Amino acid sequence: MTIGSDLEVVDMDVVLDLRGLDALIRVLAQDGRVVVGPVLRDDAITLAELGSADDLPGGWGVETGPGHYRVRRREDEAVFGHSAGPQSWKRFLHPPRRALLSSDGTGFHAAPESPVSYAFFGVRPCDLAAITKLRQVVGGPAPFVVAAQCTEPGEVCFCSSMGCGPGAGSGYDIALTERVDGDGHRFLATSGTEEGAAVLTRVPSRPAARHDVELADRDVAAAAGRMGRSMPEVDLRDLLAANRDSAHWEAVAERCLTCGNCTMVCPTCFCVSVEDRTDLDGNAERAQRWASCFEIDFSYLHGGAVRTSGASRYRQWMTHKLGTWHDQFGTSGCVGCGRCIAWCPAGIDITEEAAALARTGGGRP
Amino acid sequence: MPTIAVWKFTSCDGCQLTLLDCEDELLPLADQVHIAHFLEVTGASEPGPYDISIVEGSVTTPEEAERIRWIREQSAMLVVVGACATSGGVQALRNFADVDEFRSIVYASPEHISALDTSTPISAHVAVDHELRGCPIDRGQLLEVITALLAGRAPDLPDTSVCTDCKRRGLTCVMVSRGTPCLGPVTHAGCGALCPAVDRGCYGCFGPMTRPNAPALVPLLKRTGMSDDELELVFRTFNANAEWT
Amino acid sequence: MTSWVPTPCRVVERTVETHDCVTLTLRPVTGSLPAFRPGQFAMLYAHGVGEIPISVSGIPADGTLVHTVRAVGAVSRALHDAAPGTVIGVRGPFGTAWRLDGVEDLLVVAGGIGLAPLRPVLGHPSRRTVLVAGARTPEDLLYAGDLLALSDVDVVLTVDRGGHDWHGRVGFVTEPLASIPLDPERTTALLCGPEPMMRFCARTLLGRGVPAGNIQVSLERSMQCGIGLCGHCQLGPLLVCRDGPVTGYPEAEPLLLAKEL
Amino acid sequence: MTHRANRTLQVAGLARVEGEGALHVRTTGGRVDEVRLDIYEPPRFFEAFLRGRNFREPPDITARICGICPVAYQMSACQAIEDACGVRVGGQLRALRRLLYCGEWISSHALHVYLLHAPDFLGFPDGIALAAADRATVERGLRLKKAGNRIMDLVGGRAIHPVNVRVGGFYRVPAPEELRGLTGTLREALYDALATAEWVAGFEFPDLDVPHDLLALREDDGYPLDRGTPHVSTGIDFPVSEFGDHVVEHQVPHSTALHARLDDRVFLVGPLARYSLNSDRLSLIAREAAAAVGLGTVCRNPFKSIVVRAVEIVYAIEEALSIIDSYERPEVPCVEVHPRAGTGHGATEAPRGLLYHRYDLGADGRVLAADIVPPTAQNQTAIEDDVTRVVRAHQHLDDHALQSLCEQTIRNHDPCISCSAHFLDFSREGT
Ligand SMILES: Cc1cc2nc3c(=O)[nH]c(=O)nc-3n(C[C@H](O)[C@H](O)[C@H](O)COP(=O)(O)OP(=O)(O)OC[C@H]3O[C@@H](n4cnc5c(N)ncnc54)[C@H](O)[C@@H]3O)c2cc1C
Ligand code: SF4
Ligand code: SF4
Ligand code: SF4
Repeated sequence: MTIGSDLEVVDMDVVLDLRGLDALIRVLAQDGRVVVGPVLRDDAITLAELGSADDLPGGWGVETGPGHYRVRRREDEAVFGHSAGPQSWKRFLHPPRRALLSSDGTGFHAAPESPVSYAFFGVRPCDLAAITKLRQVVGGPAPFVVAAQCTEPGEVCFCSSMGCGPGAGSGYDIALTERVDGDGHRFLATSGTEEGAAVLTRVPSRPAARHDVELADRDVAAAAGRMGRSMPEVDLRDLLAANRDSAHWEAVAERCLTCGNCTMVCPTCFCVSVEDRTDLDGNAERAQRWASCFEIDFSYLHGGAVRTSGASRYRQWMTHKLGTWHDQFGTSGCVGCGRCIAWCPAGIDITEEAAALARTGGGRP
Repeated sequence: MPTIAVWKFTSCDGCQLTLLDCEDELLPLADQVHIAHFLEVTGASEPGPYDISIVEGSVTTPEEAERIRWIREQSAMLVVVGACATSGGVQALRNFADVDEFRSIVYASPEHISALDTSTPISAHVAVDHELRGCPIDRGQLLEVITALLAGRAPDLPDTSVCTDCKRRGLTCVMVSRGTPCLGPVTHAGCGALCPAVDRGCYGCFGPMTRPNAPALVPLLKRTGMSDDELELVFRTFNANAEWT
Repeated sequence: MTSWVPTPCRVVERTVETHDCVTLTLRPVTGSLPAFRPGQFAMLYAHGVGEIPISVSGIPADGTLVHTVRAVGAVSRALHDAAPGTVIGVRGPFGTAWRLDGVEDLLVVAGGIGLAPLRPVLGHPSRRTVLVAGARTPEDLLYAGDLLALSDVDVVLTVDRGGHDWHGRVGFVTEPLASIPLDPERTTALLCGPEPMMRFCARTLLGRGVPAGNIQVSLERSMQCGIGLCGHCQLGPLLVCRDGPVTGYPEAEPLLLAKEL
Repeated sequence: MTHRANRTLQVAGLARVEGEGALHVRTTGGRVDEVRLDIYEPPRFFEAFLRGRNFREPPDITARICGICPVAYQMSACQAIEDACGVRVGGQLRALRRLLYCGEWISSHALHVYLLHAPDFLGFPDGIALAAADRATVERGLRLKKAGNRIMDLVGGRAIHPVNVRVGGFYRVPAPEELRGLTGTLREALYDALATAEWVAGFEFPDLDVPHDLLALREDDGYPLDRGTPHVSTGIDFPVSEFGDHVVEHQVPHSTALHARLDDRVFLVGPLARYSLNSDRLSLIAREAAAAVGLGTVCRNPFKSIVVRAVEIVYAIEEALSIIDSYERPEVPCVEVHPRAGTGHGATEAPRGLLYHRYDLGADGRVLAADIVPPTAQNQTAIEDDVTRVVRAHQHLDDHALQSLCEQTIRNHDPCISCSAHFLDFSREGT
């Protein structure tokens, strides 16, 4: 499989209807991929294997806010008319638990690699950026990516101020832009790789007219102006480096539950802890599981944890996300998907906290 | 073979039963260890010392306070299991009430009932090596402690919120998506987020994690419709005696 | 994922150093490991118990690895107890090494087990080396006999608590640092020990005119992978397993001063 | 020495029972003077601290009375509170409750049959020793137990102290596919259960024919489990609400343990009572299994309770399969229950017998008073009576053998001493 990156841009836009969309899912599955996309489940739009376009959450939208998420009926039957949900593609690229190796005491054996090859269906631009950032750290085989450009940002979204949306940047094989209007329910499809182009030739479509492309561009451009939030326009890396000793961390700590929800829902948070397991026959297994810098033992050194206060743990998370990620990986760790805002039970808002730091200036020297 | 002893204090037997609920592992385990005392399973009882003692239940009588000291002396490793043993359990509700009155509610001749005024965790009496939380404990965690001790490694018992497990499981947060009050953000992990998995908010049966920020959770619980009375009750149930704040 | 899989190595020699420290010599069961440089570390895996970062405390030319381990918890205890013949898993080399290019006078300051990663830099015939090593008690001093035998090194030992038969210094390592003769401009100082110790020592040296850029420290954070994947070893902008453990003091100081970083 | 006329038997720590108890027997000149089942399980004051709690809490709180039969406590509590609030849970929600209860019966009975009771008949000190001699058999028992636990895990969210039970129903009701996932396991378990019945029927049973009145629930549509009307072997019936008028607890002079009498007579609850009053209500395979192992329509030998339990396992599996088969997901996971002032009663058949709960609620939904009568409390007089009969009939045995037989007699009733809401006794004769 080719890597879903900006290898070669093949300009061959087409328009699919729902039937075409369904065919696209089936073609991807026929080629042996597990197609994962949004579904309505447990009062939320989560990610699960798709069998057909019927599995998509047609007609469902969401209402989000700090510490708040509700699904709601839409007026149209749009399938991608919802912003980021409780799950991200991280679950598939970097599963919550993964076996690493086994040991019998004299030999060590790598755990088998997962044979699954994924097609991610309906990846929002923020998440597309997140996939790139995450894979930069954890590696692994590239998924086939069908992006869905964002025409409907939510209340907690701020991808445009992170430079990660609402248009799909690089990294997709196919990008879709959905539109429901008097002319029907349709998807403008653009291929980003040769493989994407080849797949598109196998589904029923009509060539895209200039009008289709213009409408899509307009919808996406309009979305940029409808983000519920934005990051302050300062150099975040400098801001956080300068605010290591800010009194503001204590103020956040009063509200922060140190529950770790923000890190778990974040599509780029990659930290893991290693667990050792032994059975009664003397065999041992090592596995990794999602960890969170909010866990008290996360920073454990012999004798005790380094970061015990809530303030230091919140500072670690936010500083890493927006600041030191640049030092470590040359880019921001945040894509502006807004999940940490919506799924923080306390509704702590990373953009608000950044703004508060920016207001107080550089903090104490 | 290492010797294991299982002891019961004031409790419901549920945590001991968890050991018998390890249906697949029970007999293989019995091949690897020597069960020296486990009254629920066998009348055979051998004198100490024991390599591992597993203690269920809280201390509620003078006799129990004595007995736990003896067990500690006899045991190289003391593992206390369950909310009763780690925080005093549901019976610690007496710690907030007048025990004489409790006695008279239940017994016609309360003067015969010799019980302490408090129900206290084992750690209030002797040093403990490992604590397994939960009412009841989790089967997987129990096996983890036993296999870890047999292998000489530190048991993996994460001291973190239920939320982390909830998220690893891929559950949708009931508090955020439905407004259901949930103690997950302050409750010690270990159950695997059982309650959110059945659309219920966590009710804290694993007790508080280290440094829980309950004061920050309280307004959220209120916002989701809990009354002050309910708030008081929810922290005062299975781990009433634990440090929630 | 192969980067997670250790190379099986056999303990070929086990030397008891102190009541809780041993030095293990390891040889790959088959093949060889890439060469380690002083200051780098390996992830050592004790079967069924776990894996921890341990520095190289000696780099023989025969393809073996030398590590000194202090038993403080389950994994270090298991490694400490590993008898000759035991198979241990090794991954590495990881992290940065002490920067020794162009070094004129070398000042090595170690606290406790911190001496282990510094031992490989001692005894280089072409440079003047001063070693200041501290420990809690005389019994805790690592390699004491070997150190005094090193001909090219001036050795200053100090302990927190002496005994009847201890005739050496008593006190913190900072004390001799304040007085030993040194030429600040020519001196390169390598520090390894508890964070407060490294801070105080660096302060003392800065006070004596040693340029901050000439001071290197070895940092310590929780590490579960050694390869920049687990995130536990973050210290501000650093991933200590990758950007450390050896770090220049100008870079490290603000990080060491921040509370709970 | 073994035939001496005056002797005192003292079993300080009764093994293979749930909770902690002791047995004290004194005979003089061949006459049995005293038999006392001492319960030294410390009191936990459940009824006291239930006062003032919210009416939604008793199912979770009272579950903690007993880790062996938490579902029984939850079911009796729900029923009593729903009764107080004028709600009756029916249809698929009731079926799910029954399914959950089947899980508990299977698991609890399998535990008792294989690990606690069978070793008595086969001369082993415990189930572990039995496994050393006959691993395959004990593995079969564990398989059965696991099948029961799987039902509780799935329907209840957890096998011990299920989290999914609430007043009015459940928090989440499973999808039919989820339940069907159990079918394979349960079909296999049915074979294991039939083999169990056959196995235990082959044991040797001491003669004992108890004359006690038998008390169990009885209902129209099946073997009693989650509801029914109290029915006595003397032919009388009474509504659950009159339980307290018939079953009266009192303190006996030599002990502080509460004993109960039914209309002032010694009585028995549990498998023997349930079976003898309801054998006509068994499902097809269970009825055949009972016939095949020679269990008549009435069984009054407590030693044979192990056979009855095996038959009840068969029943519970069959019932579980049939519930799963006709299951449809209810529209709502629970019916709404609004508190109101009043009193409610609930009785269900715990594995060990009838378990009664009564709650007085205030208009604001607070519990004003609670009364819980667990089966072991009801059986205590009958158990002591059984031991008296056994000692009288087996005076020729040496102390050791007699003691073992006494213990076995107690274990016939699978006494659950942890269900200690009521009873306690610290005073013991020191001989
Ligand atoms: C770069 C580096 C080099 C080191 N070199 C040496 C050496 O040469 N000799 C030596 O004896 N020790 C060395 N240590 C310290 C050694 O790694 C710890 O003592 C060890 O991890 C303790 O693990 P434990 O399981 O025995 O103890 P516990 O205290 O039970 O630790 C439990 C777990 O916490 C983590 N942890 C605890 N303490 C540390 C720590 N100090 N550093 C990293 N992770 C920790 C580990 O994952 C460990 O398994 C070094 C540490 C680092 C970071
Ligand atoms: S910011 Fe919110 S989600 Fe993150 S740890 Fe704090 S309370 Fe939890
Ligand atoms: S449901 Fe409860 S446990 Fe799960 S994430 Fe939400 S608050 Fe935490
Ligand atoms: S979610 Fe909370 S109440 Fe439920 S089982 Fe887990 S710890 Fe107990």
